[in-house]
Amino acid sequence: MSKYLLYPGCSMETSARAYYDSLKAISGPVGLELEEIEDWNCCGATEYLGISLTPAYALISRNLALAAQQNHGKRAVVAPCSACYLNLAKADYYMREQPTLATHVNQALAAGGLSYTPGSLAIRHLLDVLIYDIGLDTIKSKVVRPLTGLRVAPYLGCMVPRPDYEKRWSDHEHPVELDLLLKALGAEVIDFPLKTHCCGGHMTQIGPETAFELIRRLIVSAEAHEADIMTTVCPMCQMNLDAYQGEANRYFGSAFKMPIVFFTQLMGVAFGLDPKDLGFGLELTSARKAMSRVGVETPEPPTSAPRPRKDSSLPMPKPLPTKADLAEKVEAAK
Amino acid sequence: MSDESFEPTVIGFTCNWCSYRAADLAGTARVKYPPNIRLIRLMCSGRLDPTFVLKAFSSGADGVLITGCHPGECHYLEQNFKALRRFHLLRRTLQGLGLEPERVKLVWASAAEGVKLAHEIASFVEEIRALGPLHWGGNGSNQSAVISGQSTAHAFKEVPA
Amino acid sequence: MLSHSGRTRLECFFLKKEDAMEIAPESQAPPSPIPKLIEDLTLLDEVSNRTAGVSRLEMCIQCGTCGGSCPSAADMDHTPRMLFAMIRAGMRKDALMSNTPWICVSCYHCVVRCPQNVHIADVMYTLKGMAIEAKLYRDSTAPDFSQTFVDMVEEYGRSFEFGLATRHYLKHFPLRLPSMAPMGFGMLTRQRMSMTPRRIKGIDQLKTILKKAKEVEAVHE
Amino acid sequence: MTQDNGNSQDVQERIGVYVCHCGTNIAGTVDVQQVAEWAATRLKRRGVVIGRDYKFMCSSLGQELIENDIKELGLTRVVVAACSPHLHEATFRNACQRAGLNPYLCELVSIREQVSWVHTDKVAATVKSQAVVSGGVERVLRHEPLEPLRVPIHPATLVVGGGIAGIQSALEIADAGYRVYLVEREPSIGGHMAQFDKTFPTLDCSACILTPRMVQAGAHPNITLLTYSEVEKVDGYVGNFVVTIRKKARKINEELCTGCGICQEKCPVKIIDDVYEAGLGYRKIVYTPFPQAVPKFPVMDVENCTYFKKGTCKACEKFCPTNAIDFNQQDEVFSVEVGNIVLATGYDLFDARRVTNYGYGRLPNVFTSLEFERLSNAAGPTNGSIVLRDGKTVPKAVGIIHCVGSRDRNFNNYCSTICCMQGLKFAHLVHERTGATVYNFYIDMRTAYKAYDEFYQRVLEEGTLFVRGKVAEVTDVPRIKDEEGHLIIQCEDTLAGKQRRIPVDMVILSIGLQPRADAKETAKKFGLSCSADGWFIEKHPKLDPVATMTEGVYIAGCAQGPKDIPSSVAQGAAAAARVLGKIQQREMALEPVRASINQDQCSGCRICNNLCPFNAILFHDDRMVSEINPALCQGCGTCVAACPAGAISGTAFSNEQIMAQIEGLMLLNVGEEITL
Repeated sequence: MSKYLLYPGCSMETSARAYYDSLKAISGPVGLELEEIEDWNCCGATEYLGISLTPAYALISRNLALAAQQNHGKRAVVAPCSACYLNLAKADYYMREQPTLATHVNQALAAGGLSYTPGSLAIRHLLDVLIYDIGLDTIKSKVVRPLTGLRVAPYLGCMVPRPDYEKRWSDHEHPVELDLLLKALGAEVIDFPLKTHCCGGHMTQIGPETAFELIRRLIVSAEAHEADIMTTVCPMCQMNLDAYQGEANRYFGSAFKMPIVFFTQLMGVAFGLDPKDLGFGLELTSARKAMSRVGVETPEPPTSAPRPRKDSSLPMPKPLPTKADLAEKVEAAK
Repeated sequence: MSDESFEPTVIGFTCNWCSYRAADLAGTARVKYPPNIRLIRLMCSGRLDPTFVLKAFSSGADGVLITGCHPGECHYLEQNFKALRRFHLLRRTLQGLGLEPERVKLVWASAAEGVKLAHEIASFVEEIRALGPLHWGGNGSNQSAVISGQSTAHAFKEVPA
Repeated sequence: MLSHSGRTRLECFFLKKEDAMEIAPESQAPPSPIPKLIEDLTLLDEVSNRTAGVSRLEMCIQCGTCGGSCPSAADMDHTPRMLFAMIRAGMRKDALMSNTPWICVSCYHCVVRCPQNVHIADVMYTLKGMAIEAKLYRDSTAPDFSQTFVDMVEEYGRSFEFGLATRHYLKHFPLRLPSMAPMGFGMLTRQRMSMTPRRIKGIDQLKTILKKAKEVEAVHE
Repeated sequence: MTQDNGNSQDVQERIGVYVCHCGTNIAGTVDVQQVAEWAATRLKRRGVVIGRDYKFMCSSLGQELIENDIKELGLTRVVVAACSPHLHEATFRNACQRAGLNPYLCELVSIREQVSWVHTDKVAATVKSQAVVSGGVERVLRHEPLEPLRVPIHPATLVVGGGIAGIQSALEIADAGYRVYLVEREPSIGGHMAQFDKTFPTLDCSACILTPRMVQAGAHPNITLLTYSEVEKVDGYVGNFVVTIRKKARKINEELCTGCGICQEKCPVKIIDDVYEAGLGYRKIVYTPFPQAVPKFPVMDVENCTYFKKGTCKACEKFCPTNAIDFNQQDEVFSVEVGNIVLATGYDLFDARRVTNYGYGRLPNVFTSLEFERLSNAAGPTNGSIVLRDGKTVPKAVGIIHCVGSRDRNFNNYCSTICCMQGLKFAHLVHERTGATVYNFYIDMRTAYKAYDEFYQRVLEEGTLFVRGKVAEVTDVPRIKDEEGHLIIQCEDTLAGKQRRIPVDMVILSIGLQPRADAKETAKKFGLSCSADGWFIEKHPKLDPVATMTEGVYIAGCAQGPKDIPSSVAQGAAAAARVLGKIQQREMALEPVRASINQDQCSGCRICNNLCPFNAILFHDDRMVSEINPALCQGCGTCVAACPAGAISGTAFSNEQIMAQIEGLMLLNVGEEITL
């Protein structure tokens, strides 16, 4: 068994549940032992870095400090989410490149009784570990239901192969790792030229028109290559292409129906696992038709919302002040 | 433990073909480094007699930087490997004499590596500054016993293979 | 942290375009017949120093690889290259008012292609922070989103998509909500969005760390 | 000026100390006057009788100053504090010699490269200069008068590399009447130039100007052409090199072969020619790389030959009218004696596949510059028609991308210098031959040479569209209808400040030059060093651009750095001039830096014997002592440092001299105040 510390990241528990479920399902068969970092916190995504420097890096580094504590600096930290992977790797790298940043961050961590020595952990993405540690041969040996005939567009998005501080990937623009893995599963992998192009990132939230165009480009290209399905390694990519595909359709008047699932879900299918345990049916753009091509029936999506657990209920944060509130406050300050 | 006002003096031995030219290049490119180093030109790092290093220490130097061509790039084919061998012996001997072996450092610098040499000099001067002034184990007369003449220096020399 | 006009930093996020103009009175002055160029040669250093790692911003050769690579360049006021030229020219206000950093999707295409290895994406983060601090941005959507996100993280230690989305859309895209309802419903029925936030155990520890980090930041800015 | 005629000295010698201002180069940071005065007063007891400072010591007036002092004050030693000895050691030694002082009694210490240019603190720089002068004084006191070593110069020359620079060098030397061994790795001389179509800016046909030179070199009575050969080993030193060469088996008996070409015609196997045709054309297994090849003999590609793989075929042998095919021919290894060596080993092209965003190797209609040269060459695979990879479609729009792999920290940091002009040449050829719309994408247009910018003007006039911006990517993924079926060049038009996507049919990458993959190995073989980028380092970048730090080894052409044909030819000729100068001197003076063994002190331990890489140390079994052969000794001094009996001494770098220099250098501590 190969042992790693796992930093799941916030979305794995919510919007990318399918990723987490399928990861749990396939880790046994391939011999991947993942130990979750205790009480990890959000990495700040792409948002905190744009607010202020030291707090953003302190936020990320709390996780690194906890991880180092938990594993005594011996194992690698695996992040399945691209943004989390990049943020952890970036913090580790920049603190090495710029020692003053490390000093400032450690001053902050010390206030919470923590510390982190940059460079003491290896930050790896899940795909990297699967390809280069577990190995394609092992993965191939677990395939009982090859994805023969399923045309898959491998989609990595941006933050896994770039900026690649440790030179772990075969290329920044056209890396082959995901293609190789999908081929090992028996899938028909299309040569997807936009495999590392952007899904729109947080622009779905702040500038939807920008994001819709980026989503459109990806889907048009996947369709042009006659892909049945797209597969990704990133919760944000999956969310944007899957959940916002409908909105993009309305915006452009198009009728795209390109399903996108996590690569771990396809691994699970190829390993012969039950699609119910792999998070199928959670996607908004249904993958049922595509998966039926390899004779797999995926579950129908649920139709009603579950009730929130009573004990987990927490107060909502204060609402944002309105402009009127603000004017009052400014007045008062005068 | 370094004295606030302590300015170390460092002797640097350079090879005529690589590191001396690197020093020239650093000059031509106006790369700055601390004035604490004084360079001596040898034809090759292989010419470095370990007694030179002890002589430098006994004359008041706080550190000695030995520089030569990168392994495999020696102008005289392989003599820098001999310098490397002597360097390790030298450090052991310094330790035996009660001196910090870190006071001697070996750096490879090709004729093109002016910037690298300047950086190495700057960091070595800082390392020596951190070590503080050189203190010999005994009094002044002991030092000269160690240094004078060639006889004691033979301890560092090659033994026949 | 109080800004010059007595507003808290948080409040500044809610300034709209008009407000931004308000605190930039020069922009309302009648155009002078002779254009006055105020060069602020400290700007380049300031941006560079506030960027994580070694930004190499001063090494830009204006080749345009960044502007050419950018997937969202069409929506930007200035290409990243032009923004760097403005920073070099000391055009502080114009540079910080630019929507360019806010449109950046952090795809890192420019970063890996830049022949001078400028840390472009990180420079964009720095510019956002500086724009917020100086209250110089035209559209508050993006800064609001960042701040709301950060507030949630600081409160719970985790991001909270449902809270974030509802809050954010209500404020900035009220008209978009109906068309988004199916999506939101889909996300909820599939339990891909939780209606309640989760809080980490060590939230007090995290808050202490962030408080200290902000103090350290204030000293070194 | 301070002079002291007192006789309160510890030593007998009379030393003059001369401190150079070098304009403000030294005087701007070092208080030169103070250094001179300090030397004259504080070092009086060490024999310094005069200390002078002067604006330019190396000027004739400065030298006269020294000469007069030697004569008038009876100086017996001279210390000059100025620039690096690598620049002006000879100048001051000659001045001393003119005044009747043995030149080796003069010591030049560097206070420019090693003091004023690298330090900023004036007090510290002045103190260091004083220490350096003091070191020089102590050292020079132990100097002995020496005579330079004279070695004969063998009149033959080895030229490595048969490209245009090597050919030029070989022809110049051979025309002067001396033997040249011209070694070329490939089966024919000609180098990269033989692959080109036209040459900028005059657009004369490359083959038309190169072929006569190749023929001349091939037929020259003084040139021994060794193609398909490589240098294995270099022994000896300037004037007396012994070079071991491996002549690879062509499997063709050159004495019998007439170059008729029947073997090539009859050979049944055709493979892609990756070398000469840049992968766009084919060649046989027995082949001459191109029709004008010199020598005319074909070569057999043993790796791909059916006979060598399967044991049958021999078609070539059957049809050869002169029985010149020799399947049993073996490599020949032999050595030649030469006095000088010219290295003109050329360059490799940047591998465009590394820039994955430009799609070379993935998108069929992205071509490299060399591929385009072959396409547009009338003798090339398409007989000169410029067409897409399908071999027939003529492009309607062509994009030419500059700086591919150059000026980019992800690949090569330097400017390859030729790509701008190459890109302009392509623009002209495309325009002329196809009438297509041509775009040139550049960062900076570099056309700095005679008639180059005029060529740029001409291409502008022809209507080529220039876009200032480094191309971000070349893609075949359309976003709009007009882009479908085209390659799209995406970049920022930096002058318009907008991102543009320009649909074209063909993309030409103006790829940069880079050092040969084995440049480091070659450098090691010939005793050179490589720059950080991997090019061979010249002795001085401005004043000695073709000599190297190894006496007798010269460099020419792109091996020294990227350059175009005119510059390569100029360097080839320059290297030849340097070689001819050496040959005509018949012998040359070498620094008398040699080691010798005091036979009485040698204990016969033989430690030194194994240390010498030049086998210069002999052991006399009868007397049980070692001895050094001064002709083989190179003066590294390793044996001197190793001798346990202290029996070996090195001239010019003796233990006493270096010990004294250390003591002198340490006269002042770093923090010490300047006192007079």
